[in-house]
Order: sequence, then structure tokens, then C-alpha cells
Amino acid sequence: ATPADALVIAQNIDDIVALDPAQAYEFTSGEINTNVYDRLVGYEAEDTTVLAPGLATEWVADDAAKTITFTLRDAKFASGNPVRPEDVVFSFSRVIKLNLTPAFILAQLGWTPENMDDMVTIADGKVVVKYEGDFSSAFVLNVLASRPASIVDEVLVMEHAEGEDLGNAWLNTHSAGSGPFVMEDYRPAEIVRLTANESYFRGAPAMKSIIIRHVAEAATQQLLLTSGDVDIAKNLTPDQIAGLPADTVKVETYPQAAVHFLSFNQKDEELTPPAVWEAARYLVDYDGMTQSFLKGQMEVHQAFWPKGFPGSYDETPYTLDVEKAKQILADAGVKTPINVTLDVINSTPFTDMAQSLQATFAEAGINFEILPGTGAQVITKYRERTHQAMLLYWGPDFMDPHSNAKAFAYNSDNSDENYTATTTWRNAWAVPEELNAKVTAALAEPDQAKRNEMYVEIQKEAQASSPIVIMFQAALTIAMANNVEGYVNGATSDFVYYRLVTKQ
Amino acid sequence: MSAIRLNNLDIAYGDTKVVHGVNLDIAEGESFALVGESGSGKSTILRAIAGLAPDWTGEIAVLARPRSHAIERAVARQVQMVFQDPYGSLHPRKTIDAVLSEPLEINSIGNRGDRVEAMLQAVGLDRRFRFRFPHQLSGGQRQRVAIARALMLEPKVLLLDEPTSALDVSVQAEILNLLKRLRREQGLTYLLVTHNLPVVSFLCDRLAVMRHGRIVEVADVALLKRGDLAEPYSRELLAATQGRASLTV
Amino acid sequence: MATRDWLLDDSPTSRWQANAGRAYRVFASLLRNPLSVLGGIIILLLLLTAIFAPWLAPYSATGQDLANRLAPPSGTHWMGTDELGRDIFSRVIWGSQITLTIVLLVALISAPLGLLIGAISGYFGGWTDRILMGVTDIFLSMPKLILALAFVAALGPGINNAIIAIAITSWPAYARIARAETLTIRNAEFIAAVRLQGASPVRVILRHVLPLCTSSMIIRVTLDMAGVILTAAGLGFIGLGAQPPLPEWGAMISRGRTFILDQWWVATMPGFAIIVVSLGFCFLGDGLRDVLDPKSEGK
Amino acid sequence: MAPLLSVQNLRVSFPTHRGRVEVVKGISFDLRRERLGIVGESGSGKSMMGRAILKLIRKPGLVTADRLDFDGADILSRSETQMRAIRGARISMVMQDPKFSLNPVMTVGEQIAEALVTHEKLPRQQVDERIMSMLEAVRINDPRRVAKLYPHEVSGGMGQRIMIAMMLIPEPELLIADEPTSALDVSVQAQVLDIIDDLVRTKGMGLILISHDLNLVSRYCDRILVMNAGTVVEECAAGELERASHPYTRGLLAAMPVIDEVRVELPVLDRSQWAGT
Amino acid sequence: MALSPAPAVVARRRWGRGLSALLGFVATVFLTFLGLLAITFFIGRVIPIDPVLAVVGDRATKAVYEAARAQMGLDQPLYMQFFNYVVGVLSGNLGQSVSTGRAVAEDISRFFPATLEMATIGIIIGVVIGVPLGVIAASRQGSIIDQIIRVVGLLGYSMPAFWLGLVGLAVFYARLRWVGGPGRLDIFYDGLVDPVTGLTLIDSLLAGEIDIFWNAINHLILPASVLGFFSLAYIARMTRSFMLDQLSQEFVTTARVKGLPERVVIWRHAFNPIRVPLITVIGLSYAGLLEGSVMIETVFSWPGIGNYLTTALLNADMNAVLGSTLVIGAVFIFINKVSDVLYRVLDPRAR
Ligand SMILES: Nc1ncnc2c1ncn2[C@@H]1O[C@H](COP(=O)(O)OP(=O)(O)OP(=O)(O)O)[C@@H](O)[C@H]1O
Ligand SMILES: Nc1ncnc2c1ncn2[C@@H]1O[C@H](COP(=O)(O)OP(=O)(O)OP(=O)(O)O)[C@@H](O)[C@H]1O
Ligand SMILES: [Mg+2]
Ligand SMILES: [Mg+2]
Repeated sequence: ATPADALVIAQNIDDIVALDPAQAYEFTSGEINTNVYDRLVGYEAEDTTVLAPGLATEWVADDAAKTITFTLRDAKFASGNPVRPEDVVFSFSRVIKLNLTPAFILAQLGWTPENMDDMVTIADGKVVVKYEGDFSSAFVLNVLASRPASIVDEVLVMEHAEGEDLGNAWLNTHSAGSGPFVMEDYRPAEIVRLTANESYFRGAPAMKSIIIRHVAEAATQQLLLTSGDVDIAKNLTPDQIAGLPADTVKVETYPQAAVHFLSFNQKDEELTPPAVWEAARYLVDYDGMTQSFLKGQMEVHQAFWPKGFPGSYDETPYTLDVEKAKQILADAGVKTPINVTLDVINSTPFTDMAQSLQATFAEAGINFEILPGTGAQVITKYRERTHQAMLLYWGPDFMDPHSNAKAFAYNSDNSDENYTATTTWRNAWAVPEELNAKVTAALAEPDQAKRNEMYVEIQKEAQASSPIVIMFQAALTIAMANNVEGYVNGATSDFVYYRLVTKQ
Repeated sequence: MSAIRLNNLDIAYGDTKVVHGVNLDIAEGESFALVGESGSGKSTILRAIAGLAPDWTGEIAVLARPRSHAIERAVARQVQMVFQDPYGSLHPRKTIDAVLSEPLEINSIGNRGDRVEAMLQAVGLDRRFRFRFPHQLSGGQRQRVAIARALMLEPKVLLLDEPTSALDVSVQAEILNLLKRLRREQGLTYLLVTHNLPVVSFLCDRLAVMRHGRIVEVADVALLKRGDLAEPYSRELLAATQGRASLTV
Repeated sequence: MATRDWLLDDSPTSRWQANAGRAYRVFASLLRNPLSVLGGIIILLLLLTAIFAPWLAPYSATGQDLANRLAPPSGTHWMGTDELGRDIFSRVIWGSQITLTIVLLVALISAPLGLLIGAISGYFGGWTDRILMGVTDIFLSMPKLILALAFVAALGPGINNAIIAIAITSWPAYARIARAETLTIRNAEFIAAVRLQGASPVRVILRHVLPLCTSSMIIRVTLDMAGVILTAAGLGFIGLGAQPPLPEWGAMISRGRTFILDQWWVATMPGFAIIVVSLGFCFLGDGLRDVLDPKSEGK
Repeated sequence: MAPLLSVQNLRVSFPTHRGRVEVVKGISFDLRRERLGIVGESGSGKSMMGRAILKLIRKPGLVTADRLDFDGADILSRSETQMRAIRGARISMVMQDPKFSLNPVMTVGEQIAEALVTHEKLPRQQVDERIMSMLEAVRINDPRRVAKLYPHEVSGGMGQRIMIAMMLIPEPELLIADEPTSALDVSVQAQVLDIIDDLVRTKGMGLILISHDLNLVSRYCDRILVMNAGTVVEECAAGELERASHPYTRGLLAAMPVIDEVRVELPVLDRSQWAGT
Repeated sequence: MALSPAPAVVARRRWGRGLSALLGFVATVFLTFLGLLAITFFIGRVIPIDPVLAVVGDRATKAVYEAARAQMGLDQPLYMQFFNYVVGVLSGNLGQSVSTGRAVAEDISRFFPATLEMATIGIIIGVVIGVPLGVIAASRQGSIIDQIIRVVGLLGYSMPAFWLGLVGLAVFYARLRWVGGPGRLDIFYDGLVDPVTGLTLIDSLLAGEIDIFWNAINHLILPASVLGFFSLAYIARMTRSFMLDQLSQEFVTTARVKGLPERVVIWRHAFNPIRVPLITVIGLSYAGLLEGSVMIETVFSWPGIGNYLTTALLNADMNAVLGSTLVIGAVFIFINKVSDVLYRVLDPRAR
């Protein structure tokens, strides 16, 4: 059994590379940052779909001047230092100056190490954020709600800075935020321990400590949960969840923003005919998978922006129809069989998905040879554009449809030199100019409703003809002890909140 | 011409020198015996001549050709050795046929089947033994195979290291007869190590007595038969042998 | 009876009869040991299963039936079905082919390699020995998994590469055994005898030293087979073994481990197959140990 | 006087590919407190007979006998535990090959001490003394040093003498000596055998001396059994060996070369009758 | 008498040989390590995994990627990279792990003791049970006890470790509650004692926390038993095999001739000579356990070196891989040398 004032979680945390918000880019580190840091604005635990005030109590956007002015609240960091505008300036500029992985999110605002001092400034005790580029303030707010925009305690951080690292090394094992929790202990591949921040401005959380134990093996997580030695098990498979005892354990499902897709590398001649792309859409056993091994883990979704978020397109026109696929291929004169390698991450459910795809595609003469590999291995190949077919997923970098539109429907330079971390470039798909143009236009559109419509339009187009076959939207099914209440899990790991958790 | 000439031969195993300044000259066609105390270096001398104990100084000449320290193929066809232990000197996984054909194969000599058969006959082994494995043979039979193997390459000199000491008297007699006959028929030279003086008396022309790594006496077998050895140690050996020989036939 | 007499003839008339006779003797002693007979039967069954898999398997190894997934063992599916609704019994049967390949390839690659390196090292001694044993030590002290992973990663996934990787990681142990044995053999008088006849080192090693090391090697290899099959499973555990949907037993267990608490048959059935086959090899190996040991062959 | 050892139809067999093969085929003899010599060619079953008396034949070997009595009591029916009280203390056996018969990782002294203290609880001091005097008795020059050596550090001849010392130290009533002196210098050989001889005379010990050296046996024994292929072909008093009548024995005798040899060829046994094996 | 060189000469020669033997020893160890590192380093370069990805993740821009690559020194020629690494190692710096973001030395000092603890208990179980089983089996060759021991041993050898581990957890932890669950300690004890040696058992005793000590044992016993069962199987079968060889030796018969009790015959005469090869076998399986078992560590959430190494390798985190390889290699070589020394102590023939 676990103590009443501590929440013990079994979770695979070996993805953590960095915990400094200026560097953190993994699922688990995102989750920890969310519970340790605050941002100016954010999607909060009470309702993760509404942009709510964070450390900023209010803000005034001036789309013409491309500035937003934030008024800070009277809050304290866990260290006891007050949250000052200087801390905001420091936090943003250190992300840009350190220029680590997530920096590109803030850099979209036209921020560079050189111009940083002008872009974020202090005026009358308020923070003035300037941005450059053809986009609306709505987009900017979404960017500022993202993880790298977390506010860190400048005084504390600089006490621990080494050389030019702006406290990066120290922040990777400690926290310096104003959020509901303080990171007390982190041992890689072992444990993360958070303790309550009693001075949190929204009020101290009920749980005095959150203990995240690294448990890589799902079956072990299951045993821990059913034995009552953890309150939450994060990585159970649907089959395990189905077998849990209902009297002690409850199960919650949270729709996720990540989409799962099958893509074809356009460097491969055989895979360039649009008929192949189209046929592929009829060769996925959408229902078979979601009703069996993907049950509760994914639902059918065929456009790049996930359901439940403004701008999503929820139609699912494609179902498994082998005859039709054959017809499409035959009509276009595509010669079968086509033999293709399919790269896939070697863990569940990806290998199962790959095998299902293999079975259905084979019926229409597209033969997959499944090449399972570790995550790093698959990504390496993907970056080099040397794969043929790829089964992978994509989560938005921040909660704005542009994040995915850019990834799935925009590619202005398909050359090998112009490395871009988008799905389009990585599959060597030279997006038609007009689609590129539509993506740029949607980004610039200030009217939120119109903007959403434009994204639906883009998605329809990409759905009809693209070598990227979007199949599913992820869902997270989490099993927890019956007495756990108030656990909030938003659409990405950035929206996991422990502060409302209580245990009866 | 001398078949084997040892000049001031010293042999060592690592740090310890076991043979000290040995001089010997064995004529071609002679049968020469090396007798003496156990551990006095008799086997070691034979091994050095064959090239199996490479740590020596001095001079070894075989059929007037100086011997190098390693095993040489040219020497192989002139000098062969028969070991003491008939159980350890045959490869346990090879038939007699394979054991006897091997030297022919190595030296690319043809007509192997016939030669093997002829040799089996020469050492008095029935053809039935040709495809047996060593463990199917008695000690005496194995020793015959070992002798046959040594003779396959038609060497001139045979080094015999206690070829009968592991065998009982009746088998010993067979081997001794065989050696005697082969020498008569093929004009072989023998260098024979033994501690059995009657054997020396039966098979050899001359003998050397060794003690503590040195040769103490070289004598003619006639002297042995007469009980006329010069050195005290030689006489001691002789006396002990005679004291035991209570049986007369 | 006549054949038996012919085989047991103490005076065989041909090389062929002599060798057949020796083989028969080994075989006959094996038959006298009930456990090695059991081992032999298991291996024979494995062999037959692998050969006749297409006729023995009631279903296809890859045919999915998502509606009927994770069905417990029953009359229609003797060992139940797996996460994609495939018949586990059929997969186990088809998997025997892969297991057999693994076992054969490893035996054919690593044992001869280790044997040769060990024999050369032991026979020549000196610098050759030092260098070869240095290399062996390096490979021995290098975490096995690293080597295997590296090979799989470098050569690409796939069961054959996994097998090569396993083979390459397991030779050092054999080299050490072969060397130790060679050291005891190389001073034997029968080796001195062939050297005296002018045999080259190559000949001595290949024709005289190796045949004596092989029996202990065969024993070791059969004993290690369990380990080899399990190493393949271990590679499967981190996802580098057989490519899906190949019915490799180790991969099947690895995949089934998430179901181990609720759908025990998914992991247990192939696990059972591995245990049975390993036991088969071990029993046979133990039996061979008793009959092939040169000491026991004295008479 | 009842015989010390009474053997009646002793058989030892081993399973082979062609069924059980008897290597000792029904041997019978009675041994008083005397010296019995056993000769015969290699493989005739001499050692096996010796081992059978001590019940040392391991499975799958099989020992049967109509009677195998030691000091009036049956040996075959004894349990292993009961045998332990007999072995060493009352019957002991000098093993044939000292190179393999001594434990390579124990010092010679330890191994001798073990033989003594197993049957007799003695103070340490006394044990040491007994060992030293025993080693001296078998003509070992520097017993204190040798006692501390390991078997691989002693020569074959020393090994044989150590073996004899080890088996004589518990003062057994019956000693089976299997080729005890084959590696010894002729002169040392005589000295060692004289000690054993002495024990037989003064302490009434029984001796079975196994050898293929006819000279040796005829000199040191009272009675001789000649064995061939597992059976006793001839039994005679030692002095009468020269006059042995069995052709096999005569063959053996004739085959020995002599120091003043004049024969061109030694007569050999006609082995055609048993050449098949 | 054979002439022997004057004692002084011998002494000098001995001493000279001792020195050159020592130098040769150091040289071989050094070369072995160098070879080990070179091969591992090379492996790190041929595996098709981009080491930069572990640092920057898959979304980084080209500029970030290039910067990280340069910072990792990957833009230098291979031999320079290797040279720099070796220089670093010689000055005691194993570099930084990219997947944990910490110094490799620090990581290893945390992960290795965990494995060490588990492997040590495991090998103790394996030896304490395996050796007697092997001896008993050999001394009753062919009996029913022998067959049972062999089958049980072989089972341990052929059962997938993770299967055994999971089933063990399900039965002894979840169902029966006899042992602690996954991990090294119950969560409430975690972090209460300062790591001094890194071995929980020792650290807790040093801190005087008996409760924690028992808790640690409670957690250790199951994974160690699974490892132990595995090595037990191997040790028992090797012991049996060695014992059979010895029991057929003449000197064992000699011991029986002396009338020694069977216990003495078996343990003093037959067992003593096999201590040496047995130590080699045990040493090697201990070293194998110290390599860490990814599967056991994963199933038991054990923060051990096997998992660390594997994760590092799968991310091409080469500093971590090289560092762990070095430590594991050192363990192997150390154990090898220790068994050499024991060999010399225990076997008079080798002195
Ligand atoms: N490989 C070796 N290493 C070291 N010393 C050895 C070796 N072989 C023999 N010796 C020693 O060399 C000396 C001579 O040995 P050798 O075998 O030549 O004696 P031998 O006269 O043939 O005796 P025996 O009659 O017992 O066969 C002995 O003291 C022996 O201990
Ligand atoms: N375990 C066994 N299995 C089968 N046959 C055996 C076994 N042990 C010994 N023999 C056979 O028993 C016979 C008698 O052997 P034994 O050792 O008694 O001969 P020996 O008379 O002592 O000969 P030697 O003079 O060579 O010592 C031999 O033919 C031998 O091969
Ligand atoms: Mg000699
Ligand atoms: Mg004998």
C-alpha cells in the first residue's frame, strides 16, 4: 500500500535525456517540466483545452505592432524568490542562446541570440514580447504556452551556472520553478521524486510527494499496481488493462494529440504513383486493429490534426477494401507485386500494427518486409531518407494546427541539403506549391474561426493525395487505484497534471 | 661412416641441465644400447637426436650430416624413433591403416596400400589388424605398429626408447625377435635405451652406461656377457641383475 | 544380426567398415542410456517437425484472425492463439525450422572457428598463442550483448544476422576449451611421432589435433544449444531477433511476456518448446560426454 | 589353521558391446600367512582379481564368487561401511601405477598420514614419527623433505616406494602388491622387497605379489599362481617354477632373455589361440 | 651430481624473469584493454544509429544538430576521436553520457554496484547449492537422484530468465507476498541511506538501518535467486562432469583402499583436485552475471549495468558504452587473474 499523501507511479522513464526546459524534449521530461514550472499562459489542469492565465494574469495583444504585453502575478518561486519580469526575459533568452533542441519552437517568433534583447523587454513592470513573421498573436500565445517557454528562477539558476551554460547542467538534475512541485531527486532509469511546493500560487497540492518509479516492463507494472504498491501504472497494454480487477483498479482513457501514419519515401520510384498512395488508404484494417490490439490505445483518425482540437477534420472516409485498392492499382497501371521494406520501432504496438499492415497489403500485391529497429535506429534512417515505407507517429510540438500542417503539408525545399524535421521532407515528398501556399496563408490568418477552416481544407487535400497515410490518433489508457481522483492527462505529455490529485 | 655422432652434448630442460658433455660414436649397422639409472637422461638424448628436445649445445651428427635443432623432413627419412609407451604413441582415433599410410602421404610416396600390407607382414601383424583402432590391439601389437610406422619411410637409424619395458616377457620376446630380424634384413642401426641388461645382451653389440646425466662407461657386449664391466656403478647394476636371476631354464 | 556382427567385427576389412563400426559402438552405448535416448528422440522429433512443418501445422504460421485473438488453448487451437489471432501451435511447429537453423548455423560457425583458433594457439604457443588468446580475451570480456547487438545493428535485423551475431560471440569460449585440450595433446607421443615423419604443422593440427578436440567440442556445443536458443530469445527481448512475423520461439516468448499474467499460453507454449528442445540437446550432450570421452573408450 | 583368505570360483565381468565379458573366470585359492605370487601376461586379470578381493570393482563391473572369505568372514556380503573397516587396516593393496594412484594435490606425507589415522587415533607427534620411520624403511633418503613433496615432484621410483609405505603403515594382515617395484632400480628393488618379506616373517602378514617378472616372483614367494586370460593355468611352489609343466608357463620362462644370451632367437608363445582379442 | 649455477646467478635470473613477467603482464593487460576499447569504439561507428540523435532528439533543426555534433567531437577524424577518448580515460575521465546527461563514471558508480550486489548473491546461491548438487549427482551417477539433479539443473539452464522472473514475481511477490517487489528497496526506504559503497546491503548496515537492510534482502532475494538458479544449473553440471572425471581416477581407488569414509574420499580426494577448474568456471559465470542481465534487470526494475549498457548502445551513447565495457572488461580480466592466482595456490602442479 502507498501512503495517503504520496502518489506512486510506475512508468517507463528511460527516455529522459534532459530536464532543463531549454533542452528537455522527451515525453517524460515534458511531463515533469509541466509539474515543476509555470508559463505565462497555458492550458491548465482545470481545462486543458482552454488557454488560461499562468504567471501572467492578463495580456494585451497588438497584432499590428506584433507585440503582446503580459502583466505578471505576484507569485514566488519554490526557492522563495519572487517571480520578476527579469526572470521571464532570462528564461526566454536562455532558450534562444543555448539553442538546444526545443529552441526552434521559440525561434519561430523570429527570435535570435542577437535580437533577443529587443524582442523581450520589460516596461512598467510588465513583459513585452515582440515577434516577427506572418502569424497571428493566437499562434504566439500557443508558442508561449509550450514547454521551452517555462519560467525559471534566474537568481537560483545563475548561482549554479558553470561557464557559459546558463545553469543548463544544474537544471538537468534540479528544478528552479514556481510550479506546484519541486524536483527533489532524479536518478536516471530509477526514480523521479517531486515534493509539493507549499507556496504554489494556486494553492499547495494535496499530494506531498509524487514518486515516479522507473518500471520498464509492462507486466511488472501490472503486478505493482494490482499489489497496491503503486497508485498509477502508465504503460500497460490494452490487453493487460482488460484483465485488471475492477474492484481495486480503475481505468481512464485520454485522447492524445499524436497521430500514427504510414508513409512512403518518394525517393523510391515504385512508391511515387499517387495510385499507390490511394490504394494504401484502402489497405489498412482500421477497424480490425482498433477493435483488437489497439483497443483503447488508438482510434481511427485520418487527418493530421487530432480530433478534439480546434481545426481538426474528423471525417474517416477510408476503410479496408482490398478489391477497391486492387482496382485503383490496376486502373493506374501499377505493376504488382511491389516489394517494400517497412521500418518500424521494435516495440508494441508498432510491430503488431506492422504485421497487420503486412497481411492486408499483401492481398493487393504490396509486400512489406518488416524491419524492426530501435527508436534511434529508425529515426537515423528516417533522417537520412533511406527507408522505403515507414510506420511512425507524430506529436505536435505545441498545440497549434500549424505545428502539424508544417509537418504534413508543407515542404518548400525538398533538396537533400535542406534537412528539415518534417514528415514531408523526410519522405522526400515535394509538396505541391499551392498546398505550401495554403499552409503559409493559414498561419498568417488572424481570424481564429477562418483559420481553423483553412486547416480543415488543407487536411482534406492532404488526405486525398499524399504519400503519408494517417491512420490513427493515439489515446492513452491509464490504470490507477480506485482511490485516486483528480489525475489530469491532456493531449500530450506536456499536459499531465498531478496537482489536483487526491486519494481517499 | 658413423651413423650417430654426439660430440660434447649438453641438454637442458629450461634451467636444469640434464645431460652433460656426452660423446658417442655409433657405427652404421651397429646396435648400441644405452643403459643406466632412471632419470639419468637416456630418453633425453634420444629425443635430442630426433629433434624433440631442442635445447641442446654441442654437436649431433646423423649419418655424417650435422643435425639442426628442429625437426627436419630430410632427417625424417633417415632417423625414426619408437617410444616407450605403446599406449600413448598411437593416435586413439586412427586406424592402423591410417597410421601407417600417413608417413607415405606426407612424403608423397605412392602405392600406399601395398606398402602398408607389406609392412604389416614384415612386423608380423595379420592383415586383419589393418583397419582396427589402437584400443582393439594388445600392447605388443601396438608396439609392432609403432615399429612399423617408424619403418615406413625406410630409415637407416632407429631410436628405440625402452620399446619393451611396458610389455610382459612373452610379448617382449616377440618384439626383440622382430627387431633382431629387421636389423638383419635391412641393415638398420639401433640406438636402444633400456634398463634390462639381458635385453642388451640379446640385441646389442655395444653399450654405454649412464649415471647423473653422464656416460660412465662404454663397453662391448662381450664384456657384459662375461660380467666384466669396469666401472663400479656398471658392476652394481650387473650384480643386482644376476642376483635376481635365480631361474635357469 | 549379420549387420551387427559386421559392424562389431574386431578385424574390419575396410576403412569404411572400421569407421562404421566405431560409429555403431558409440551409437549403441548411447542407446543404453535412457536419458540420451530421450534426448535423441527429442532432437529427431525436432528434425521431423522442421521437415514436415507444412503438413503438420494445422494453420498457417502468419494467418491473422484478429477477431479470435488471445484465445485460450482449445480443441481448435491446441496451444491457443496469440495477439494477432494466429494459431500458436502452428507457429511453434513452423518455428522449429528457425530453431534448427539457429542451432545448425551456430554449431557450424562458432564451433569450428573456436576450435581452429584454439588449436592453433595451443599448438604453436609463444607469440601466436599470446596474440590469439589476447584477441580471444578481448572478445570474451566484451559484453556478449554488445557484440551481438552491434552485429545485428550493423548487418541489419533479421534472424540470419542474429544467428551470425550469436555465432561470433560464442567462439571465444570454444577457443579456450580447444586450446586447453590442445595443450594436453600437443606433447603426446603420437604427435611427436607424426612430427618426426615430417608432417607440417597444418597437417598436425588438422589431421591429428582437431579430431581429438572435436568430441569434447560436440559435447560442449550440444550443451550450449539451450543457451544459444535463449540468446536468440534475448535478442528478441530487445527487439533485435527474428523479424516479424517469423515464428521464432524466442521472439514469441518476448512478445508474449506482456500477456504472461492473463494469457499465460502465449509466452509459455513457445517457452515450453524451447525447454523441451534444450533438454533434448542437453541429454544428448550428456550421453555423448559419456561415450565420446576417449577415456571411456579404452576398451 | 584356517586360511587367511579363501577364494572360491571368483569371477569378474564387464559389459561390452558383445555382452558381458569375464576378465576373471573362476579363480580359486587359499592363502595362509604366506607369500603368494601371481604371474601372467598383461591383461590376464591379475589386477582385477586383487581389486575384487577388496570389493573395489565399480559398477558396471560385476564380482561373483562361491566363496570369498577373509579371516573366516564373507566379504561379498559386507556393506560398504563394513568394508571400510577392513580396507587399509586389515587388507591393503599397493596400486599398480603410482603416477596415477597418488592424489596430485595432497602432499605425500598427508596421504600416508591419512592411511594411518583413519584406523588408529594417534597423537600428531607419533603419527609423524611413524611416517618418518616408514619412509626410511622403504629406503627414502630424506624423509622429512619428501613427506612435504607433491606426487608430481617425486620420481616414478620414489612414487612406488611411497605407495608401499602408505599401504604398510596401518600394518595390514594381508597385503596385495600389484607390480610394486617395476620402476625401481634393481638394487633398490631388492631392498624394498626384503622389508615386505620381513613383515611376512615376523608379523605373520599374508602377501599376494602380482608381477610379470618371473624371476622376482620365484625369489620372493612361497607359492605361485600362473594366470592366463582370467584363469589359473598352473599353481606351484616357488622353487618348482623352473620345473613348471604347463606349456604356457614354460613358454613364459623360455621367452626371457638372459644376461649371457647366446640364442639367436627367443622362443615365443604360440598365441594363435587367443590372438583374436 | 648435476652441476647447478651458483645461487646468486639463479637469483638474479629469477628476479629478471619476475620483472619481465610483470612487464609482460602489464603490457598484455594494457593491450587487451586497448583492443577492447578499439573494437567497442569501432562498433559504435558501424552501427547505423546516429549518436547525435540521443542528444538532440528527432525534431532538432539542422543548426542545433550540427552544433551538437561538433560539440561531441564527431566531426573529427575517427582516429582523433579514439585518441582523445583514450587520453581521457588515461586521465581518469570516462566522458559524459548523453542519454543520462551525467558523467559516465558517476552513472557506473550507481549502476554497477546494483548489478554487483545482485550477481554476488546470485553466484553465492549458485555455488552453495550448485556445487554440492553436482558432487552428489556425480557420486551417485546413474541413480534417480542424479537424474533429478540433472533435469532440474537443465531446466534452470533452458528456461528464459525473464519468464522465470515474471512468474517468480507473480507468485512470490504478488500472490504470496513473501518477497519484496521490483526495485532495490521499498519506495519509502528509497533514498534514506547515503550511498557509500552503492551496495544497499552494506550501506544500510553502515548507517545502522537494520530495517532497510532486511528490506534490501527482501528485494534482492528473488532476482538473485533467478540468476542463482541459472548459474546453479551451469555450475552443478560442470561440477558433476569434473567429479566424474576424478572419480574414475586411480587415486580415488587408492583412497578407498585406505579405508577412508566415503565422505572423505569424495570431498578430500575427488573434490579437492577439481577446485581449480571449478573456480575458473565459477569465475567466468560470475563475470557473466556481472555483465548484467538486461532481461532480469528489466523485469525487476533493477537499475543495473546491463540495462544501462543496452540503453546506451541502442542510443549510440558511446561514452557510456565504452565506459561500461571497460568496467566489465576489467572485471573479467580481474577475475581471470584471480583464478590464475588461486590456481597456483590450490594446485601444486601449477606452482
Ligand atoms: N619435460 C621435462 N622438463 C623438465 N625436466 C625433464 C623433462 N623431461 C625429463 N626431465 C628430467 O630430465 C632428466 C632426464 O630424464 P630422462 O627422461 O631422459 O631420463 P631417462 O634416463 O630416460 O630415465 P627413465 O629410465 O626413467 O626413462 C630427469 O631428471 C627428468 O626429471
Ligand atoms: N572397466 C572395464 N571394462 C571392461 N574391461 C575391463 C575393464 N577394466 C579392465 N578390463 C579388462 O580386464 C582385463 C584384465 O585387466 P587387469 O588390469 O586385471 O590385467 P593385468 O593382468 O593386471 O595386466 P597388467 O599386467 O597389464 O597390469 C583386461 O583385458 C582389461 O582390458
Ligand atoms: Mg626414459
Ligand atoms: Mg595390472
